[in-house]
Order: sequence, then C-alpha cells, then structure tokens
Amino acid sequence: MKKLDAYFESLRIRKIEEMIALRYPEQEMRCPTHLSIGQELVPVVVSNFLSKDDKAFSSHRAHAHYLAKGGSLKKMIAELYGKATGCTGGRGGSMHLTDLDCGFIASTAIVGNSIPLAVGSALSQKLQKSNFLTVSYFGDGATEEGAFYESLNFAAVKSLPILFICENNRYSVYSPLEVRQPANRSITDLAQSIGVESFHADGNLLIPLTHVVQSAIEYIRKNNGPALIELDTYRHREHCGPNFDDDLNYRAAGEVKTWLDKDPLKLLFAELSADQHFEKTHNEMVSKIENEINDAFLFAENSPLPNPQLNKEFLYAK
Amino acid sequence: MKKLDAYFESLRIRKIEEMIALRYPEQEMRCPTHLSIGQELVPVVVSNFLSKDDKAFSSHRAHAHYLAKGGSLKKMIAELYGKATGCTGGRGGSMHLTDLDCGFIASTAIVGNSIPLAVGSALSQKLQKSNFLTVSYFGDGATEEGAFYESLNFAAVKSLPILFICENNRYSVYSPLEVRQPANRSITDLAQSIGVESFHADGNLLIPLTHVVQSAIEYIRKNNGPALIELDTYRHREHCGPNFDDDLNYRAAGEVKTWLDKDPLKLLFAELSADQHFEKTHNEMVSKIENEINDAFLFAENSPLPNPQLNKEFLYAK
Amino acid sequence: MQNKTTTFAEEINQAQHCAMAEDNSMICMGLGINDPKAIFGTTTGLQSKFGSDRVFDMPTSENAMTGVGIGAAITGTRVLMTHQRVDFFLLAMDQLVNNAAKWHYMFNGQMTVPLTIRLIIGRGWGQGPTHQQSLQSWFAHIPGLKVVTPSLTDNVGQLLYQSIMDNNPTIFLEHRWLHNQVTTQGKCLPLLGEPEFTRTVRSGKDYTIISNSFMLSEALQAHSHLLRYGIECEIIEISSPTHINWTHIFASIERTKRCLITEIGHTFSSVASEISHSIYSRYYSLLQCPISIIGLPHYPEPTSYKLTKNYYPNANTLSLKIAEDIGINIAKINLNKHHDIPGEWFKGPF
Amino acid sequence: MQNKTTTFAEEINQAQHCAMAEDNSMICMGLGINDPKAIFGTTTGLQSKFGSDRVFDMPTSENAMTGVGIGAAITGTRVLMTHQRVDFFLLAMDQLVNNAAKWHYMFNGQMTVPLTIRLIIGRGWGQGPTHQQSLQSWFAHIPGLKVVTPSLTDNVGQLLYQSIMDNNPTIFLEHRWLHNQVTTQGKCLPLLGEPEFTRTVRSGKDYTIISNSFMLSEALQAHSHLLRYGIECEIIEISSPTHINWTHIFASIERTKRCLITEIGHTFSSVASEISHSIYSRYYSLLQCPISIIGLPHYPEPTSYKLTKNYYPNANTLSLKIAEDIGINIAKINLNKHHDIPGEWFKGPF
Ligand SMILES: Cc1ncc(C[n+]2csc(CCOP(=O)(O)OP(=O)(O)O)c2C)c(N)n1
Ligand SMILES: Cc1ncc(C[n+]2csc(CCOP(=O)(O)OP(=O)(O)O)c2C)c(N)n1
Ligand SMILES: [Mg+2]
Ligand SMILES: [Mg+2]
Repeated sequence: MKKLDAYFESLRIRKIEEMIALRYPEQEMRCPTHLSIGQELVPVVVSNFLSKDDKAFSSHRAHAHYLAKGGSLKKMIAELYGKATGCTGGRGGSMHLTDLDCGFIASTAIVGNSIPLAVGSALSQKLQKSNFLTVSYFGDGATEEGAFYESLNFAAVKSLPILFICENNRYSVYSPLEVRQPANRSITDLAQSIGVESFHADGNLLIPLTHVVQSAIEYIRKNNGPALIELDTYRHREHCGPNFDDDLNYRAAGEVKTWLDKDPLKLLFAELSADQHFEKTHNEMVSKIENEINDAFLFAENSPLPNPQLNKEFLYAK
Repeated sequence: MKKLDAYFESLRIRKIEEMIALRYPEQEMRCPTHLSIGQELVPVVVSNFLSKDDKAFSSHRAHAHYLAKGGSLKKMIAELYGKATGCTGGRGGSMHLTDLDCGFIASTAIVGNSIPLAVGSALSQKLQKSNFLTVSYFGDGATEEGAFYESLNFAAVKSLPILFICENNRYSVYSPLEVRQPANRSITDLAQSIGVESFHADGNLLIPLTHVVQSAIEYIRKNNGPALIELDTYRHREHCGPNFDDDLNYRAAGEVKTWLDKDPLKLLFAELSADQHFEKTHNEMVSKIENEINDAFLFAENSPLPNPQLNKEFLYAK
Repeated sequence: MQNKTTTFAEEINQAQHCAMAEDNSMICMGLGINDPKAIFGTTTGLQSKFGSDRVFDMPTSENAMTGVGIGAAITGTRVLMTHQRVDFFLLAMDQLVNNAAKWHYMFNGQMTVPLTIRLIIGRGWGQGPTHQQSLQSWFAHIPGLKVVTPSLTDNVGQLLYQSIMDNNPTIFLEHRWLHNQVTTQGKCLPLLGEPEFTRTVRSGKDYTIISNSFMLSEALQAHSHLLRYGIECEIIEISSPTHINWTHIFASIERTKRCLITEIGHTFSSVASEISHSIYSRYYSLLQCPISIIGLPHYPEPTSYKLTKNYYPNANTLSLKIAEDIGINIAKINLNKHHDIPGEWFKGPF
Repeated sequence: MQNKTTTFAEEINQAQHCAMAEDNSMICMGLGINDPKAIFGTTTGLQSKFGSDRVFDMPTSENAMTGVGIGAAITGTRVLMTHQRVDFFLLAMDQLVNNAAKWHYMFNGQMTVPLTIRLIIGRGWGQGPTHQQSLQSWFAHIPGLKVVTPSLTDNVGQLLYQSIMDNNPTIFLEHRWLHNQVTTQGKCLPLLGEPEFTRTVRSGKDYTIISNSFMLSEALQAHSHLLRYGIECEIIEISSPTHINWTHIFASIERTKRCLITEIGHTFSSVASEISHSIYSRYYSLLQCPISIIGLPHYPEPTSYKLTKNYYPNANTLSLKIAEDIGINIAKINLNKHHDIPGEWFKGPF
C-alpha cells in the first residue's frame, strides 16, 4: 500500500478517536468505548486489499475496523451519542457497529464471539460461489476462547475464504500474556497447526504489513482456504475509555516507551517528512480530516434521539 | 511393560466387555454402553505407570480406563445392571463411572467435558504439592471441542502435572476424521503448538506404546508440566452398543481388516505363543479371568435394586 | 394413497426435503446428519438429494458451529442445524443468547437470522442425568427466540417447515419418543399452512389440560380414560411457548374453571409456572381448584431402570390428579409395559 | 469503630479474605482478579495476602475454567471464581449444568463441589444487550445449583462467606449497582452466622413486596414513599431463589392479602412466575387483587441513554402499581438523576 494513503487513512482514524477521547468526558457518549489508538495501521492496510463485497466482523474494539472498511463516520459517531441516526439507531452502541453498505457486517462485545460468525459468512460466500472473502478481527485474548479454535478448525475443514486477523497488543484488559498463554506460545504457529495458513508481521511497519496481507489474501484466493495473520501492535490508551492509564503501572514504562516510539503514524510521518512537499499535503489533509470530523460530531449532536416507543420493534423479524 | 502382564490385563478387559456384549441383548443392562474392545492396550500400559494416588478422568467410552486403573469390576457390572451396589448406586450408568479408592475420579458423557475437570484435578495436585499426576482420556472427536483447547492452554500456562491421552480411533460415532478435521491435521503437533509436550505412537504396539508413556510421564514429573500422547487405535464394534456394525459400510472393508489384523491382543498372543509354556499360563489365566467375570455378573444380578424412595437424596451436599 | 400411515420422523424428514427444495440457499448441518442412522431416520436422503455442500456432517464443536450457523444466516443462507440431544447444546448458549436471540433487535432490524436448531430431547433406556434435559423454559425466557415444541404427527411437518422458513432464530424441541408416532397421511396439515401455535386437540367442558411435547401423548391417554368416568377434559396444545395465544387458553378456563399444566422438563421457573401465573392473574376468583403443574421432579434423572420408574409423570399421574380435583375416585390405567422405552420396537442402546 | 461505614464491595472483599484465611486449600480466580481495578475493588489485597498460587488471573476461557474449578473442587480444593458480567458466563453452561449441578447427585453423594461463582450483573451507561443480563431464573431452574442474590450490605458478607464455605456449587449473583451501597459496620451480620435466605426487611400490614438484588433498593424507596400515604408495605428479601422459606412468605400473604414480586431479569418463566404460582396455588381465594410481577420488558436492553429511560422499573413503577392495587392516588417520587448511573460517583466507561 502507498505510504501516503496509509498514513492519511490511519491519521484520519487516529484523529476521529482522539476527538472521541476529548469529548467523552462530556458524558454524552454514554456507552463502554474501546479506542483503537495505536492499532490503526492494521485495518487500513487490510482494507486496502478489500472491496465492499468482502465482509468484515470485529470485536469490542471495532472503530478502526469499521472506519477502515468504509463504515460511515457520521453513523458511528451518532451511534456513540445514542442517536436515531446511529448505525444501529442507538441500540448497539460502540460495541455493536454495522454498516452493511460497505460490508462491515458487525462487531460484537463478547470476546471471541464474532469469530464463528465470520466463518459462517465465509461459508455463505463459498456456497454462493462468490469470489469475495470475509475478514475476522480479534485480539490476542480472543485466541484463548474455544470459539477461536473451533472456528479455525471448521474454516480449515471446509476450506473457507476467510482471513483471520489477530491484533496481538499483548494485553487483555490489564492482563499481560504471561498469565493467559504459555511462555513460548506463537499464535501464528498455533493457527498453522490447527490447519490455517498463517503469517506474522509487525503491525506498525507498513512494508512488511502490506506484504503479509497481500500474501495471505493471495493465498486465500488461490487456494480457497483460510489464512491467519498475527500482527504485533499496541494500544496507547486504557482498555476501555478515553484516558491514558500508564500511571497504573500494569505495563512496564520501558515497554510503553518502546511501543510509543514505534507508533505507526510517527514512523510514517518521519519517513514522509523527508519529502519537502509533504508539509503542505499534510496541512491540507489534516484540515480536510478535521472538517469531516467536526461535521460528523455536529451531525451526531443535531440528530434526533431515538424513540423509546419503538423499543418493542424488531424483537422478531416479519 | 512386560508383555505377559500387558497381554493378560488387556485380555481381562476384552473378556469383560465381550461378556457385556453377550449379555446386553438380555435387556437387563438398560443404559447406553460404549465398549472399548480393540482399544484396551492403551489404558493398560498407561495405568502400569500410575499409582492409586494418580487420578484419572474419562469420557463416554470409559470401561477400559476404569478397569485398567483398578476400578472395581463388581461395582462396574452392578452399575450397568442399575443396582444399588453399582459404583454410583445406579445413578450414573455406564457413562458415569467412579471408583475413588483407585483414583478413577470420573467419566462423563458429554464429549470433551471431563478434560477441564482433569486439569482442575491436576491443579489441586499442584497446589497440594503432591507428587502425583492426573490422566485425562478422550477421543479424537473430543479434540474438536473448544474445551480441549482451553484446557491444554491452561494446563500449559500453569505447568500442571497432567497427562492427556487422546485415543485416535478415527471415528466420532460414524463420522470419519475427514469431515471433522483438516486433511493434514496432526493432533500431536497441534497440542505441541498449544504448549503441551506431545508424543505419538501406535496404540496397538506394546513396545513403542510403553516407551512413549514412560517418556511422557518422566517429562511431566521432571518438568512439572503437561504432556499429551496421541495413540492410534481402533474400535472393533459399533460406537454404542454390543454389536459389530461393519455391514453399515461406514468404514472401508480394507481399513477394518487392516486394523483387526493389528488387534493388540492378536499381536501379543502371536508373540507370546512362541513360548511353549505360554499355552498353559494362558489357560490358567483365562479360567481365572472367566471366574472373576462370572462372579462379577453373579454379584450384579444378585445385588439389590436401589431404592427410588431415596431419589431425592444428595441433591445438595450437607 | 392419502390414507397411508406416516410417522412423526417421516414428517420431519419430509419437511426438510421440501424446505431444501424450496430455498436453494438453504443448508442442513449436524453431527451424523448423513450417517447410516440419519439422526433417527429424520435426515434420510437429504445429502444424496441436495449434495454435500448443502447437507453436511460437522466437527464436535457445538459452540462455534452455532455461531457459524448464525453467521451464515445473517449473510443470506437459510440454516437448519440438528443436535441429537438438547444436553449437548448447552455448549452453545453464548452464541444462542448473545447473538441469535438479539441480532435482529440489536442491529435495529437490519439483518435477520433464518436459523432453526432442532434439539432432540432424550428419554429412557438409562439416558440418565446428561442425556434427557429439555430446557424449553430456558429458551422461552430469552426475548427474541422462537421456541417450537411439536407433539403430534399431524402438524409436526408444518411446524418444522414453517420454523425453517421463518426468519427468526427458532429452537425446535423434538422429543425422541415421538419419532415413531403414527398418523394417517391425510390427516397431516399442509406444510404451507400458517401454524396454529395454540390448538384445542380435544374439546371438553369439565377440565382444561394444557400440554405439549411427549406429555401430550400422556394427556391424550388420560383424556380417554377419564371419559369412561364421564369427565370431559379439554386438551390445549402449546406448540410454541413463546407464541401462546392467551385468548384461546382463557376461553377454555372460563368454561372449565379447572386446569392442569404439564411440563416436559423441570417445573421451577418454568413455562408452566408462567402459564399458571397468567391464568391465575386473570381468573383467580373464578377457579374451582388450584392449578396443578405436573412435570419432572426437582432432581436430575438417575440412570437405573428401577430409579426412573416414577421419574416421568404419565397418564395415570394426570388422570388421578384430575379426578382428585373433580372429586371422584377412578381406577388406574394398566400401563403394562416397560416405563423406559417408547415401544417394543426399541431395543437400546441409544 | 463499630460504627464506621462499610460498603457492599468492602463486605464482599472482607468475606473473601476471611474465607481464604479460614480454608488454606481455597483458591480464587477470575479475569483481572489482581489487576489495578481488582474487580470493582472487590478483590483488593487477595493476591498480595495469599500469594499467586492461590489467587490468580486466568485466560479468557470461561468454559474450561469453570470445568477446572469443578475439577479442583471435587478433588479437595475450595474454589471461588469471579466473572465481571453474567453475560460472559453463558459460555460455561455445559460445565455448570452438566457437571457442577449434577455431580454430587449423579455420583451418589461420593463427591462434593465446593465451588462458588460470583457473577456480576451489569447495568447502565450503555451496557446494552450483552452486558446486563441477570439469568437468576435460568440458574434456579436447574436442580442442584444454589443461587444466591444479595441485596443489602448488612448480609452480603455473610451470604458470600457462607456460599464459599458451603459444599454445593453456588451462583452468587452480584449487582454492579450495589457495590457502593453503604451501611454502618455494626449493622453487618456475622460472617459465621447461618444465613436467613428469606427475611422480612420491612414489616407492614397492607401489602407484601417480594424482592431481591438491586430491585430491593427500589422497593425500599417505594416503601418509604408509600408510608407517607399511610400504606405499610412489608418487604421480603429473597436472597436465595433456590432456598425460599415458603412459610415465611405465606405468613405475610395471609396478613396482607396483596402482593407484588420484583424480578431482576426478564419475567417470562422466571423465579417471580414461580413464586406467584406458589402463592396463588395456596391463596387464590384469599387474595384481594392479582399478583403483579415487575421486571424487565420482554426485549433486550438497547444501549442509548434515551432508549433505556424506562427499561428498568424503579421505585415509582412499584409505588404506582401498589397504590393502584390498594385503590389510592399518589404522587410520583422525584427521581432527579440520570437513570443510567448508580450515583454521581460513576463517570463511565464500564
Ligand atoms: C467472554 C468474555 N469474557 C470477558 C470479557 C471482558 N473483556 C472485554 S474486552 C476483553 C479483553 C480482550 O482482549 P483482546 O482479545 O486481546 O482484545 P483487546 O482488548 O486487547 O483489543 C475482555 C476480557 C468479554 N467481553 N467477554
Ligand atoms: C458435546 C457432545 N456432542 C455430541 C455428543 C454425542 N457423542 C457421543 S460420543 C461421540 C463421539 C466422540 O468421538 P471421540 O471423541 O472420537 O470418541 P470415541 O467414541 O471415538 O471413543 C459423540 C459425537 C456428546 N455426547 N456430547
Ligand atoms: Mg489484546
Ligand atoms: Mg474417536
């Protein structure tokens, strides 16, 4: 993927989430919210290889996946504000996003629980003889769920067109990998031995990331079989909510620093800045992004609240 | 393990199960019953390395595991007859065996569901700083359950003294491996990549089997960590019930023949028969075994029925 | 032709064949779906007719496979999944409750979940504590699920066909002992008809029995027995505890003023408790005797033949209770057969 | 000293400390048990006091970890496991129902399961459809489980301590909004006392309210409000739906002849339906008005602030219903606060 595109698409997501963080304390976005700040590059690169007919599923930490796939920003912010114009009309909140127009089917809030759904979507695609695939995003914690394992097994048995993306940010809430997975565990090797072609890369580095995503997708399209990519990444802020929480010391200061230094936006910015024209493009892009974000927040704030009289609607489908 | 011991211990189990098969049609053993005929050598060798203080757990197909561990034959047959003297007083039937005196804690009837229990037992052993271990028996089908995966992960994280024994008999009821697991799946490699030291052997051949069990147990005792052994094996009769069912053609005739030719008892018998004294020993042992079996069936038949007035008892512990 | 006999299992089989033919996108999956036993004969011929892409066996992974079913359903595939026992499906409650039940609702009607899950309730021959649970009360407690509990051969095909064709997640609770129940083919309701989830299957003025699943067979026997004493029971079949036609029930209670509710599982916090609460809340001052609930005792099923003798209530349990409520003495029906098998055709082991 | 205040969360913390000190074999596990937030402060200090062998974090593997807990329990280890939401525990129903609930019974009393599982019921701040389920009715439906549903700071410590020390598998359903509930320490019941699972927490002659968990807080407010109108409600706390003292309830109904039951979750096939059925079956001809059940509406909880305004019944819902039953007009209580937070101290996000 092109550096400039990767940078600006990631920057856009970063700035959206920073605005959410800034405004969260106003207590108008009243739902649990898990920011992707630090992890944006992964979905940006993955989505670069996808079309609208490819489907995506995600977890509690879904904003970046939704946005990178082309999900409507306005509908997402309106959803956080609990408005009628939100992507689920205020019913699902930050943890239940959907935008069928762009193929972002759904995120769900139970760890590991959207992985089998994504496999079911890939099964539909295979049955419909479609040439498209499904992406399933989840974290390192989700790989501890039996649902992850069972899903990979079935995807392999049936040779389904699915790309599993494991964003390994080393933590599940405040819990480090050591208390959850064996010392020398490689998620990549594990998935490979389940029967899914598996890849690994640093999720902060554009070139290896692009390369590995391309390889995995080529593999899926060529072999009609599943692939998994484990990507090392890091979340900059608290697990849930808008703040930094390194004062709690659950992550070693050195570790935090190493990873913040490897922030994908920082790295790309440094590289791109070498070009003298970049500053101008940057300023233009930033103001474009900021305008879009302001519009989205205005849209959300000015949108009508949903009508609780309709609360009974859609309990059953017609 | 000594050939002669292995042979006679396996033969004893075989003859017990053959008697169950013979008498099952009398309709007095009124519960689903899964025979281990063909798979006896595995638990015989495993149990040879265990003491009463080592614990064992098993699945629906538990007779051989229970007997090899030292479970009371009388109590087992009485259980099949639904008698008060049965190992659970008639409450659990063939699929819920227990004999705490010999460390056979329990078998349960839901696929994969006793694996976490065995891990919990190993956790107790570790906490109690005991030098003993727990064995968890299950089939190839059980490895498809998330519970299997989650259990191995936790056992590895906590370095628990547990030996997982997967008896791979290639079928789950009538379903062959192909429709359940990817083509090139190795359960051994899979377990290894989860983080459990893993071994593989032919479960029909005494020497490699003994060797691998010894290595695994040594590994566990030395490293205080879990190990798994995958053993190739074959059930001779139908999944549940007393009959042969190869008329149903779900297993290729050639496959069945190959495996029946490799019947561990047949192989050991052939080897032992080379010794001229064997015939005598054999006859003596067979009549000893047959007496024991007849006694057990007499015991079961003559035992009192349980009292349904006590059906409410033990809903809660005191 | 019209009068050839047909069984409950055959009707179930037929409904699946018709649904698969009707909807080309539909798939059927389940452990052993195409094995020689074909899930008690209910899935016979499906794979050979519709191919192994659409009809397939699967790994023993109840939780993820339910999720796969939901995922396929929300992306345009109609799904039917079968489990040989309700008990195995306890592994899949997260997918069922957190996803299937809530999906249409929480995504604001944007997707539907055309998924039906057949769960077979085991009974007898030492099924014991973990092969005989029914759990209709669990499923009915969760908003968004549709629960269907067939009792009779005449409408089971229609109920299954319509469940499959319905775009809501449906739990189809099928009792193992009903599979061989026979009726004449002409008496079966058309697959394409709209199911009547609350039906009067016997009319009577003296007493109302509200029942479903295998307990309805016992109720029918009790009904005949009591007729000999001049007692006319009305039997109301609840073939969907989540879609009860209350008016229908209330009309019967107004006439009979007495009622008994059967429960196929345990009774504490059950569908039967709910029905009782609803009837009482309306008619407490009209009733001539308390409402009885007859279901399983409040302990797990033991395995032994001897211990299960009185575990399942039967036609006698019902008749005696009704006679007591009405205030007459009656003899017991002579149920001269093993209590742990559905008929002499059953020889074990599963 | 005796009168220093204490909170519900502190009492829970204390009960765990005492149990761990009392039984050297006991272990505590749960996601985040020793993280900086210590499960809403309820597990503070446990790991530093008792070490990481006995108090430990675990993988996100709810199903197997429940089995591990059961396996450890039946082999001599007392186990306490905590989940931050009931909803996550839906993954573990097989282990809970097929093993924990039935073990002592199906192995004929040879083993016990000293396992307690704390499940926290979420509410508010957009918890939405999958972070706020309570499911007491599911758990109580299964024979062999003990279900404990604390409501008040004065006995929560005792209830938890005794649940842990009990040799039965116990589901301890703890409501997130009760954690900050305050009482004076001298008012707390001793940990070693025998819990009274059915208690009268307010006496009154006019009306019986049967309640538990957070709904009891609403009932207490309704009680005070109605007193101003001369209505004396009796409030009965059900702190274990599986261990109800029916005589206690019946005695109250005989006096008041009117009753309302609160339900912390959905009401269809619920513990409340069961209590209603039992009361009616005895007193249907004595009651002066129908029994009301007040719980959640029969649809999942939406997330938006605006949509949840009336999702949870509150003190006004209860008071107005009671006033209507008694036949008087009353004003509403002015509940001048956000409906989606337990108090001003709560600022989100979880
Ligand atoms: C089944 C289940 N267990 C626990 C939780 C609580 N929880 C929410 S997010 C989370 C962390 C998951 O970690 P990971 O999968 O690595 O994702 P990350 O938050 O790091 O992106 C946990 C434990 C949950 N939502 N569902
Ligand atoms: C959760 C669950 N699903 C399905 C079943 C039905 N069932 C009983 S035994 C069995 C086969 C399991 O195969 P495997 O683990 O290989 O053991 P084997 O019978 O070959 O010894 C199945 C599917 C069950 N008991 N539990
Ligand atoms: Mg993570
Ligand atoms: Mg097998």
